[in-house]
Amino acid sequence: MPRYELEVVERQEPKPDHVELLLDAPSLAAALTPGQFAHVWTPGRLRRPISFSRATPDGRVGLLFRVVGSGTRWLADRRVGDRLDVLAPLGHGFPTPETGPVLLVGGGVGIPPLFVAAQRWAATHPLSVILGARTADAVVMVADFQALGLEPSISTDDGSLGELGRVTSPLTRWLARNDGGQVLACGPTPMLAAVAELVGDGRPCWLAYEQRMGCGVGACLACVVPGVGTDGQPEWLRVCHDGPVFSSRRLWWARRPEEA
Amino acid sequence: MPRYELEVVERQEPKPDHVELLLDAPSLAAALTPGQFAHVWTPGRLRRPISFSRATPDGRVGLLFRVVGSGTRWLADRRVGDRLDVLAPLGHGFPTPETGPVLLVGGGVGIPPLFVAAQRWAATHPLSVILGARTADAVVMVADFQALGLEPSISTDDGSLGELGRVTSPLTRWLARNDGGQVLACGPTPMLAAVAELVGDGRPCWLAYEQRMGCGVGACLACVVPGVGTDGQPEWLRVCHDGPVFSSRRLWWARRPEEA
Amino acid sequence: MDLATRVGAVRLANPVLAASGTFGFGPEYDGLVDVAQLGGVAVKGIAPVPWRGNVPPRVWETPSGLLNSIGLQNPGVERFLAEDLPYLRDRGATVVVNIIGRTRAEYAAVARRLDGELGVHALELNISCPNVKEGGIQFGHDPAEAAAVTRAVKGATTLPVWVKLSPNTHDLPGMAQAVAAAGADALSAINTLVGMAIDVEHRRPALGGVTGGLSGPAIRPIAVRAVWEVSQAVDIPVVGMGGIETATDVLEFLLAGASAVMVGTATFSQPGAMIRIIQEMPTVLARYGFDSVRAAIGAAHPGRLTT
Amino acid sequence: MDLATRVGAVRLANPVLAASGTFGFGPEYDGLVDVAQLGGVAVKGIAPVPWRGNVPPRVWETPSGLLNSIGLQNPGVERFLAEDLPYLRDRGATVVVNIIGRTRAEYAAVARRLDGELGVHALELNISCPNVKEGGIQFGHDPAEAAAVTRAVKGATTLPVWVKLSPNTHDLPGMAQAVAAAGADALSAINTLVGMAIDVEHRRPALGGVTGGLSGPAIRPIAVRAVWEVSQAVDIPVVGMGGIETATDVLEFLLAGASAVMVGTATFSQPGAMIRIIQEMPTVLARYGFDSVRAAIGAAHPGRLTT
Ligand SMILES: Cc1cc2nc3c(=O)[nH]c(=O)nc-3n(C[C@H](O)[C@H](O)[C@H](O)COP(=O)(O)OP(=O)(O)OC[C@H]3O[C@@H](n4cnc5c(N)ncnc54)[C@H](O)[C@@H]3O)c2cc1C
Ligand SMILES: Cc1cc2nc3c(=O)[nH]c(=O)nc-3n(C[C@H](O)[C@H](O)[C@H](O)COP(=O)(O)OP(=O)(O)OC[C@H]3O[C@@H](n4cnc5c(N)ncnc54)[C@H](O)[C@@H]3O)c2cc1C
Ligand SMILES: Cc1cc2nc3c(=O)[nH]c(=O)nc-3n(C[C@H](O)[C@H](O)[C@H](O)COP(=O)(O)O)c2cc1C
Ligand SMILES: Cc1cc2nc3c(=O)[nH]c(=O)nc-3n(C[C@H](O)[C@H](O)[C@H](O)COP(=O)(O)O)c2cc1C
Ligand code: FES
Ligand code: FES
Repeated sequence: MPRYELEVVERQEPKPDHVELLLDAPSLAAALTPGQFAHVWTPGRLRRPISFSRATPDGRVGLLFRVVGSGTRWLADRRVGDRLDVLAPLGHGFPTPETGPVLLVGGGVGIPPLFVAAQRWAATHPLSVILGARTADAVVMVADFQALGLEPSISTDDGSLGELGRVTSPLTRWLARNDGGQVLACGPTPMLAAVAELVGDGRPCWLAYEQRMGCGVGACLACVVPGVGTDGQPEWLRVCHDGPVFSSRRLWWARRPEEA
Repeated sequence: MPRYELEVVERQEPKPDHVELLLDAPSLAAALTPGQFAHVWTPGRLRRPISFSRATPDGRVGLLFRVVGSGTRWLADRRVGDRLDVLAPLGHGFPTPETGPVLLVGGGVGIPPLFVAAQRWAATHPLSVILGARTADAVVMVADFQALGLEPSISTDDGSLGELGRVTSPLTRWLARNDGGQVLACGPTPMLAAVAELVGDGRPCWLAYEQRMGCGVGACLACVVPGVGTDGQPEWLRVCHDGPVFSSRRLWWARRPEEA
Repeated sequence: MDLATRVGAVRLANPVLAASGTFGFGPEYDGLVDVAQLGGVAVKGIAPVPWRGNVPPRVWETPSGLLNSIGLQNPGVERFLAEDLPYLRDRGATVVVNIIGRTRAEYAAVARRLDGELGVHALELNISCPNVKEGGIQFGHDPAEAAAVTRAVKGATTLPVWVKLSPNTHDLPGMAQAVAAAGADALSAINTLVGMAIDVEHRRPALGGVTGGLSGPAIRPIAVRAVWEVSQAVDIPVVGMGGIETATDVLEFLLAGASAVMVGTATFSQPGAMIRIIQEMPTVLARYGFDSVRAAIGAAHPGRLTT
Repeated sequence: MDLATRVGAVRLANPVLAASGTFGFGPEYDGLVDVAQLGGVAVKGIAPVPWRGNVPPRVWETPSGLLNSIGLQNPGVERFLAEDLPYLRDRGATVVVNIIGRTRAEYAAVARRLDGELGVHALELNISCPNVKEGGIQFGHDPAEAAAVTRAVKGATTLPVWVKLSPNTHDLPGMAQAVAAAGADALSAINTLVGMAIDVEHRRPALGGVTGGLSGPAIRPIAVRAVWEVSQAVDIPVVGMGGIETATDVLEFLLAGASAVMVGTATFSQPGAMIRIIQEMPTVLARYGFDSVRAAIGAAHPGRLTT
């Protein structure tokens, strides 16, 4: 995986405490698989993994993040003209869906990688979008989906935007309405576990996971999540290298949502 | 000793790798004893001790330093309008000289505190000034002394400015020409030892010392130099609190220049 | 917000004490730190007689850390009582006297001399200073020796005795249990780690004493681990220290099991650090759902995970 | 400028090796680091059979440091030989295989299996990983045990054996002498220190494994001290590591007595750190008056002060 020093060409604050940096990176924009991420240099011992939030035809890629600690705060202070040192594109993204309806389920800062999926497959697949978060202030990229002609179903824990409740309600409705199809999801682990449980084994279900990372490239074995080995026994999967996108069949928590 | 947050009101680069910051600090400018220093906050665990280089009638004090490492590099990056967090004024400076001729001997970044002495006593005492350094690029504040009507004798190790050689030659001449009088010196330890040896016990000789510091206020016992106790035995003196200016009679190295 | 805490019998208005060796005897920070506002002050290690300490240079900065080789220079107990203690006593500071010695008998002698002195609230046995070659150091990693010196001191004084542990050992819980069994009233953890730097330009050790003690945020993970381990190994209270710079750092030590903390190196850079931390404690405790210092003590321990 | 150095019989083109556990087996950094340009690569600790390691989270940042509790997850020696070694061998890397075991016999088994394998240049005995509760760790601070495992491994292989020391002990020179007497060809110093952090927000240890190993610049003073001490205690070469990020840091270790160094944590933030360091070594050596790496080795030691 190459290392880039990418110029910040645009900076947005789509929501309070959320920043999106657009980077000039034609080769990345062309090569990106939805769900892949960048390992971004920030001061300190470790880089920070951030999923790509968009890839534009004019050769830009986006990183959209919520400010939660020292690294994202430093990133939020970057300005147009600054350069970011990134390792990218990292990991395995969502596989190209088979023909048929595709549902994208995004929670909070899990939404951005699904927008890349929407950009990639809006023209070729019938896409539905469910977005959720704790509160309206954390539901990002709604207008972006709309610009693609998609109308996301939104739910928030506090009802401040869309439906009151979790993404599971609109998901249940979608599953009832669609016989086949497939589900692509990204968000907090409990959400992913709930999605996997509802979707069940009948349809392909792809989940993009998060885990604290060291190297970001598969070398240090820091970023493991429990998977289900071929023998049914638990085995570690590296989010950075084997993921971040996994089939729900391979993930321990997706099989045992009560443990998530 | 109080802590101040002082605004940088002027920034000079008098010589390559030398920066002088002028700070707005009326109460300090009025209270300062020549030879006192500021313990200046820089990033990291320790502050940096820097002698005051001037105190102006309009309420400014100066810090003139050579860029030698991380702390002075950070300080050199300060700009007009930035604020410095300083503990000051610290330590004991030069005592007011008795009447009679006074010689100021400064080496390199040991020159600045002697300029404060010149400012203070030019009107009341017959002052002579000897400045030395390895090279012309390290002889600072010559014009400042001249502006007080003083004409420093300058010597450099490489002869690039003034006389070729050490400050010891002009010092020897001054001692030969002046029967009494007193000597105030600041510079590297070997220079101070040489000055003390030449001056001998016949006249008061005050030396401003350097030592790595922790607290800067006498609490940690980091900044010791060997002194001569009342019993003639060695005892530690704290440069920050007992000094930085000591009588040559109290200093071990001044008594035993061969050990310096 | 209730900031009060106790270390055994010693009641503290708040959990933030000045760490030994970094705050002198108080007057050095006059005008910057009001000693009465602190949880307490641990003074520089005191021996029966004055010690000279090591040759300079005595400090050197490292990444997020500080090396020192003061070498326990101190005025001796008599001069301490005559010249240094009055300042702290007059201002109503809670005073912990850090004591050092080259032999068990020397420790006991200092403890005996301090017994009953007005204004001394506890003794802190420094059996762990890495800068003394003779005596002191071997107590720090030999449980039997540590227990013996603890017993000797307990026998010489009625003051509460805190034993300050060295992290330069692999068996802190064993050390903790040994000194607790010998009668220690509390533990202090940790003293500095033995470290060293080379002055590359001059091709020689950066410190006059060659090796020195490493303090500062660099060692905080070692200190938190030490507090975590020893607070589970013994029933006596633990005073935690090592790299504390903020109120959140204090909370980390409380959660790990400390009943109080000390702040050392941070004072050099920010003399007001302790006062600022004390002022910020209420906000930080509240932010993380605690209504008192005591509620936070040990709250990260397994049995208390549901707190 | 001559960057070549030797660790006993192992000749290295330059003194900078990748530290075990931080560089995987090489292909992970394909395109970023050409393994043939490195002094060598120490691969992740290898056991006789695969190990699972600890539960996540497995890393946590601290001031100038990194805590990890990987727990020695590894593919076992057979899969290592079949799947991992070929990449390094094919590119001509100098390979040091870090080996781990729960018993002396397990260490010896890995050593025996690797003996004679093309592309393996040395073994590095990790007797010091703080993340394994059974076995491994007690070797790390018991000189007799460390010597016994060293002897067992030496008896099982003709490869040079480097013993990697734990800093979590008070008597490194003693450990060094014990393993040297048992036949170690070199020492590696240091492994990580046992540390811990609390996730204040969640009131629990930040690492799944509770405690972890502290690495990075925070521990550099401990590492330099360790190299200084052990290089004076034994006659075998020392490979130094702990917090190296720049060519000047490398020089500090050389001056302290290291014959070569390893770079670990720095690679996470800057994958190209090792290559950059190697490129900068000539300039840095020249700046401080050295005309080769070998001239700098131990140059800060007392007997060599006049160099
Ligand atoms: C594959 C992947 C993709 C991600 N994509 C996005 C994204 O598109 N937008 C976004 O806002 N966030 C994303 N995250 C989470 C993001 O990495 C963290 O919010 C960020 O690392 C926090 O860093 P910090 O220094 O601000 O916080 P701190 O809490 O100070 O970080 C401390 C350490 O914990 C790690 N860490 C903290 N939170 C997380 C987390 N949730 N996941 C993994 N590591 C964490 C940090 O990387 C750092 O090493 C992603 C995480 C992963 C693993
Ligand atoms: C009382 C006193 C007054 C001084 N006045 C001046 C002055 O007016 N102008 C000036 O240029 N310099 C002066 N110095 C020296 C100045 O303090 C150092 O140059 C400065 O601390 C170097 O910091 P650094 O981070 O740039 O260098 P580094 O070498 O990176 O510093 C590392 C550590 O060593 C200490 N250190 C390095 N050199 C010295 C030194 N010569 N003396 C004491 N500590 C040192 C630093 O404070 C720091 O803790 C004075 C020193 C003392 C003790
Ligand atoms: C300069 C200095 C001097 C110290 N002197 C002593 C001492 O005399 N006795 C003692 O027990 N600890 C001494 N310590 C250790 C501190 O009390 C404290 O345990 C250690 O520095 C860790 O805390 P910190 O990281 O907040 O500094 C000293 C530390 C420093 C930095
Ligand atoms: C994530 C990680 C994994 C490690 N795994 C091993 C290991 O398997 N075997 C070993 O001997 N050391 C291991 N180490 C220790 C390093 O090899 C090295 O000794 C230590 O990190 C100090 O060097 P550094 O500060 O440059 O990282 C590991 C270190 C880290 C950070
Ligand atoms: S972060 Fe190192 S293996 Fe995934
Ligand atoms: S620097 Fe602390 S006593 Fe002088």
